[in-house]
Amino acid sequence: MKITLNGEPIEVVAMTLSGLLEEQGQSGRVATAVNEVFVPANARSECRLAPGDRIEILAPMQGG
Amino acid sequence: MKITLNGEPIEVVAMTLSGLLEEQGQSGRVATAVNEVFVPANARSECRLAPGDRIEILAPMQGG
Amino acid sequence: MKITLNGEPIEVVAMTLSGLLEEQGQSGRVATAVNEVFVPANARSECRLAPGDRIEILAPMQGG
Amino acid sequence: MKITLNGEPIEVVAMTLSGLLEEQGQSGRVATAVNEVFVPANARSECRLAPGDRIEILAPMQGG
Amino acid sequence: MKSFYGETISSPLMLGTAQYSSPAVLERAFRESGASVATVSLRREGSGGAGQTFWAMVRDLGVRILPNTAGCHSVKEAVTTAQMAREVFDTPWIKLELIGHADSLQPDVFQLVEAAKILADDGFDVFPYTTDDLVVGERLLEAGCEVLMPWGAPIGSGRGLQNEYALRALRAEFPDTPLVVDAGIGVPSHATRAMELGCDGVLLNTAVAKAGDPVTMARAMAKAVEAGALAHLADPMEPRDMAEASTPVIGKAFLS
Amino acid sequence: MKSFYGETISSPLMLGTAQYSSPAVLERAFRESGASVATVSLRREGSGGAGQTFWAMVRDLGVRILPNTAGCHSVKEAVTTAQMAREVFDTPWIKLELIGHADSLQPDVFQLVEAAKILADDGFDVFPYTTDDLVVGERLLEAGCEVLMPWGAPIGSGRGLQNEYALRALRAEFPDTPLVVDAGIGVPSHATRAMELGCDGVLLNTAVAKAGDPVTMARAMAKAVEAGALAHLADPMEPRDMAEASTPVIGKAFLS
Amino acid sequence: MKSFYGETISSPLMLGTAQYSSPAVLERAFRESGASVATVSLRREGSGGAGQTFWAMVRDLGVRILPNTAGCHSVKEAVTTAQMAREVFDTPWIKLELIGHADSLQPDVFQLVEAAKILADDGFDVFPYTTDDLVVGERLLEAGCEVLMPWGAPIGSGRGLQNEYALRALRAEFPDTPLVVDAGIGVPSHATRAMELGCDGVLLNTAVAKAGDPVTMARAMAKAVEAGALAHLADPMEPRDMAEASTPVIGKAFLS
Amino acid sequence: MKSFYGETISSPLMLGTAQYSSPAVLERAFRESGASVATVSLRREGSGGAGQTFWAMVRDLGVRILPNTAGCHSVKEAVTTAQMAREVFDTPWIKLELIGHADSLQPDVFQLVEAAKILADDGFDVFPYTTDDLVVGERLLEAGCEVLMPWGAPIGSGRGLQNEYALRALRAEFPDTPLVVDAGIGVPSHATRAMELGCDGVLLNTAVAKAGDPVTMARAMAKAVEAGALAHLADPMEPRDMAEASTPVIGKAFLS
Repeated sequence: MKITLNGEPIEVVAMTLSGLLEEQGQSGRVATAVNEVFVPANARSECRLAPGDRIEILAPMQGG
Repeated sequence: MKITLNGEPIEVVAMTLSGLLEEQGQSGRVATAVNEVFVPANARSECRLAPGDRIEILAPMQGG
Repeated sequence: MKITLNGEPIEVVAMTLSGLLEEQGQSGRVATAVNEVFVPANARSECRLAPGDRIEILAPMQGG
Repeated sequence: MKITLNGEPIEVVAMTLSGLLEEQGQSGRVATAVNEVFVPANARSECRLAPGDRIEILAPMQGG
Repeated sequence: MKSFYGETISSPLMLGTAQYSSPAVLERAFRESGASVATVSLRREGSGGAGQTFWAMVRDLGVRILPNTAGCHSVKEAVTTAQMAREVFDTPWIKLELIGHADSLQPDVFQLVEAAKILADDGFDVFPYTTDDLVVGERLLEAGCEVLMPWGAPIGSGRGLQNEYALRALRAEFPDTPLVVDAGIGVPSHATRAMELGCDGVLLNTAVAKAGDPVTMARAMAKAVEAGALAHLADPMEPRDMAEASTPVIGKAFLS
Repeated sequence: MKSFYGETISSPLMLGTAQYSSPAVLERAFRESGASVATVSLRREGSGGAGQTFWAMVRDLGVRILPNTAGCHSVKEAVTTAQMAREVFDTPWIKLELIGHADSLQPDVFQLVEAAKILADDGFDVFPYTTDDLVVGERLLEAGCEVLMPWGAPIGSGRGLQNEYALRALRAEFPDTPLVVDAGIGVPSHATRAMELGCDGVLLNTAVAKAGDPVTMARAMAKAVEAGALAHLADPMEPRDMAEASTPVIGKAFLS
Repeated sequence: MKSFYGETISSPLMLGTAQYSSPAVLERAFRESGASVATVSLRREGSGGAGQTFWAMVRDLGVRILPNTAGCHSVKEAVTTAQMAREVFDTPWIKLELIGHADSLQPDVFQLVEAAKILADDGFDVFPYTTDDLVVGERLLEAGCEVLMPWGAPIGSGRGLQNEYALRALRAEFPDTPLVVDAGIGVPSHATRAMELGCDGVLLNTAVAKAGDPVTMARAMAKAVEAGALAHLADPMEPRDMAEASTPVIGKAFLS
Repeated sequence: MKSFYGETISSPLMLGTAQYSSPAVLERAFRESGASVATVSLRREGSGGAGQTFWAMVRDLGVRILPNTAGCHSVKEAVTTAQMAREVFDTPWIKLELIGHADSLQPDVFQLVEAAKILADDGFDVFPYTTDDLVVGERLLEAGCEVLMPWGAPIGSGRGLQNEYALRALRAEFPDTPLVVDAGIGVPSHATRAMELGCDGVLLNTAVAKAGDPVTMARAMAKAVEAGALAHLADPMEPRDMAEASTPVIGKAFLS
């Protein structure tokens, strides 16, 4: 289905957030949000994706 | 009855706010509040006093 | 003879400082120096010029 | 004879500056001046005192 | 000059009426200051009617009256005081003070914005005594204020402009909003500086009332705000790190 | 106001005549500034007689003339220039500049004292452009100067008073000597401050001539020196670390 | 030294991890700085996994991690970012930035207090990036903050402490609350000054990362905060208006 | 680091030996300060031989000795004192003080240059305590000085750098001459600032000796000069008028 991942529209196969991470090869230390709501790691497998969802996958970065 | 006028407990005869002003000889340019609520000049005669009321009669003063 | 007037070499006919002023048409309010020495107005006619003399004729100017 | 030592008038026996130092028991690290003129250590024995001489014997002290 | 709620004022100087040694001194100080606005307050009237005498004198100054809510620590208190002031002084203008701290008499910006909204909605022309925080300034404008009165330093401290940088930022952010530096002015050069930064007015009291000679200091402040306002118009030179001769170098004589 | 070599001046402002965009602007700036003194220099006269035209205009300003020795780097040069200036401008007044450094145009205090002595002995009324060093000031007074003109900052820098502390020390040391801050003024608040410190005058040029609108800036400077002079007379309040309410606290209503 | 949410830190210096020319420089700068805390952020992870590499390096610095909510302009955005940061960085510490103005990056104190309350109630240890307004400080403490991080000047401006007076007031008002000057430090003397005023820490980034030689500047900052902290403990002399001889006068020889 | 008459010093900090509560405190303060130079004076020796005891202690500090001519008001007095000091302390180094004013203890630059010439010609290594006047500095170098020690503020005042601009000008004018700020330092941030400006050393006494805890303040000063020296090497960022985000903006999540 079509979703938006980190601001980019993409076509994905995965049906859950955990699946999406796997599909994206995001095995590292990341945090996730769906439609501007934080989804904890332990809730990702329960989190079913819907067409048009806005997903954010965030990782550590430089900061001041 | 007993009321508090400008912080001082006093015994008054007047039954209304306008009466009180008269009784107090306050004919000048003042503003009034009863129990911390502003009472406009045109509402003073309608404003009946009750024992224990806290009345403030304020006048112009120096200010910065 | 050849002298230097206000930094410029020139050929002059005049033999005295007062003569020079006349020759230069400097009738205004100026002060004069010959070879870095001040020559007051009343001494100009007595002041004979010699070849190579360095003459300064100065006038009022903007200043801070 | 009477001299002034470090601002105090005193009676001394010594005839020379070196003698005075000995008499005063000043064997330490000091510098000397006679009548506001510096007298180096090696010139002290040659330096004869005269009545009224002003002698300064100075030593190391705190400074900023 | 910018207008204050539709009113243009004759001088950028606003002067307080407190702390003078006598009414006569106050009166003379006002005349000399050329102040366009006088701040006043409301206090309990005794039987003596001192307030009436004061009012008669102030009215005769012939300047605009700006009542304050000095000493108010809560929204309710400030709003009620403002309502009473509007009736007594017969003006929609109100200098909104909401004190958040006893020692510094600094504004409580949270209650300030809240009270400003209530009063603006109720038809007041609110002159908020605020900090130099420009986000607060934005909220006050949203609340309906059309004037901002940032402090220069704590009331009565006379320390001058403690943060010029913040005032410059306020000026840049709100080019069309009248800015009045309120509180902290101690000497005329502080007032001149405030105006040079592009402020539209200066409100002070202690610096004049507590000067050794209040009347003369009032004159000084009048000149000071004029000087600063003119300088802002005149577009001052930029400071330079190096010197630059003012007297021309060309044409200099050789005399050495 | 203190007298300058027996002359009392109508305004503490002394203004330079250089760097204006046109004679007309210079003239208007002077009128607006109310300056009591105009500084001028001597330069080589061309055949055009530009100097004569300038002189006619300056003379008509109706202010006192203070010729300078701008750009002189040696005692001999400065003294000769002063002698020539005295004849041309027909005044014993001389602003003695002895430049010791090209970039900062700062005074060479050693040559300054030497030249001041020569000129004072020769009957000049010397206005020495000096630093804020009070030992130098003492030497200049011993040399015969009756006025001191310490710099605020380098000529034309517009940086303002770089060392208020030193100026206060000068003022305290020489209570009866006229002090004129010469050079470094960039905006009116600098001039106001100098006068607040108790100085007796301010000499400036670039701040007015190089302002976007010199005539308006001239007016600003006129007000600025007045403001500072009045403030000094009026004995300003002392700055405080804590706030102090101006509006009286007693009689405050209970409304919360 | 005061504790930060129960943790005592080895150095009052907190250092940002952004803007370095390379990870190696960042690493060396941290080692030299002796910083006890490193600020980090959350950004979108690309396929490259840059974030994982960065994280590995930062973790090896062996300092406490303080994630920020940099760039957040709304409460919701800040709160969500904080929640995500807590999971990723596995720490309750959060540097709460709620930007209220694009040019100055200044805090929006209204949203700041709101977000601080939400996060504190949710178990976060909130480090609020705030202004020097002490009424705001009070609200933040009421909201559950146990640390305050007032700005010295706008982020990245390097202007130093724009309002020492306000910082002194904050210190006096909250003697037991850890105060960290966050933002505005440009050179070590700024950091030393902040600590002399009694602050408990300094958070900076640009001053080190954008110095010509970041590693050396990091060492400089380490010394600077130490110097200021020691000075505060040592109870400095009071400045005096007059001079006072250090070398004793008694016993001075007569040699003139 | 520049050399002082051929000697490189281990620390830019030079510390006075006066005003300590006890020799033990002095000693510990020196150890903690890491000072490379100790200033001392000459005074009349009593029968007690206090001077000998002091000398034994100072010698054991293992630092370079810099005798001063403190309190001298005439060339003759200063020169004689210097000659005596050279013999007693067995060093050509002399801190030349020629006091020109009792209250400010400021240098008399006229006598200073004169005495410096005499002493330099006589083989002394002169460390002149001078003002921040760069023309004076030039004369001192011509007189044979290879070091300049401009004041920051009057001795013992602790006011810090009263004229940074003048110190920057000195630094720019004499890039290769060791500059030591002597007098006026009150807190470490003053010393850090002096070094940031590019000075090569700082000489102080009262700030340490009169601190509540001199030993701790000595440590603070050690760190302070290091911080400033490193910062100067590291080429600090330029201050900016606007803010600039340190945390990168790109990659920021959309969460609002």
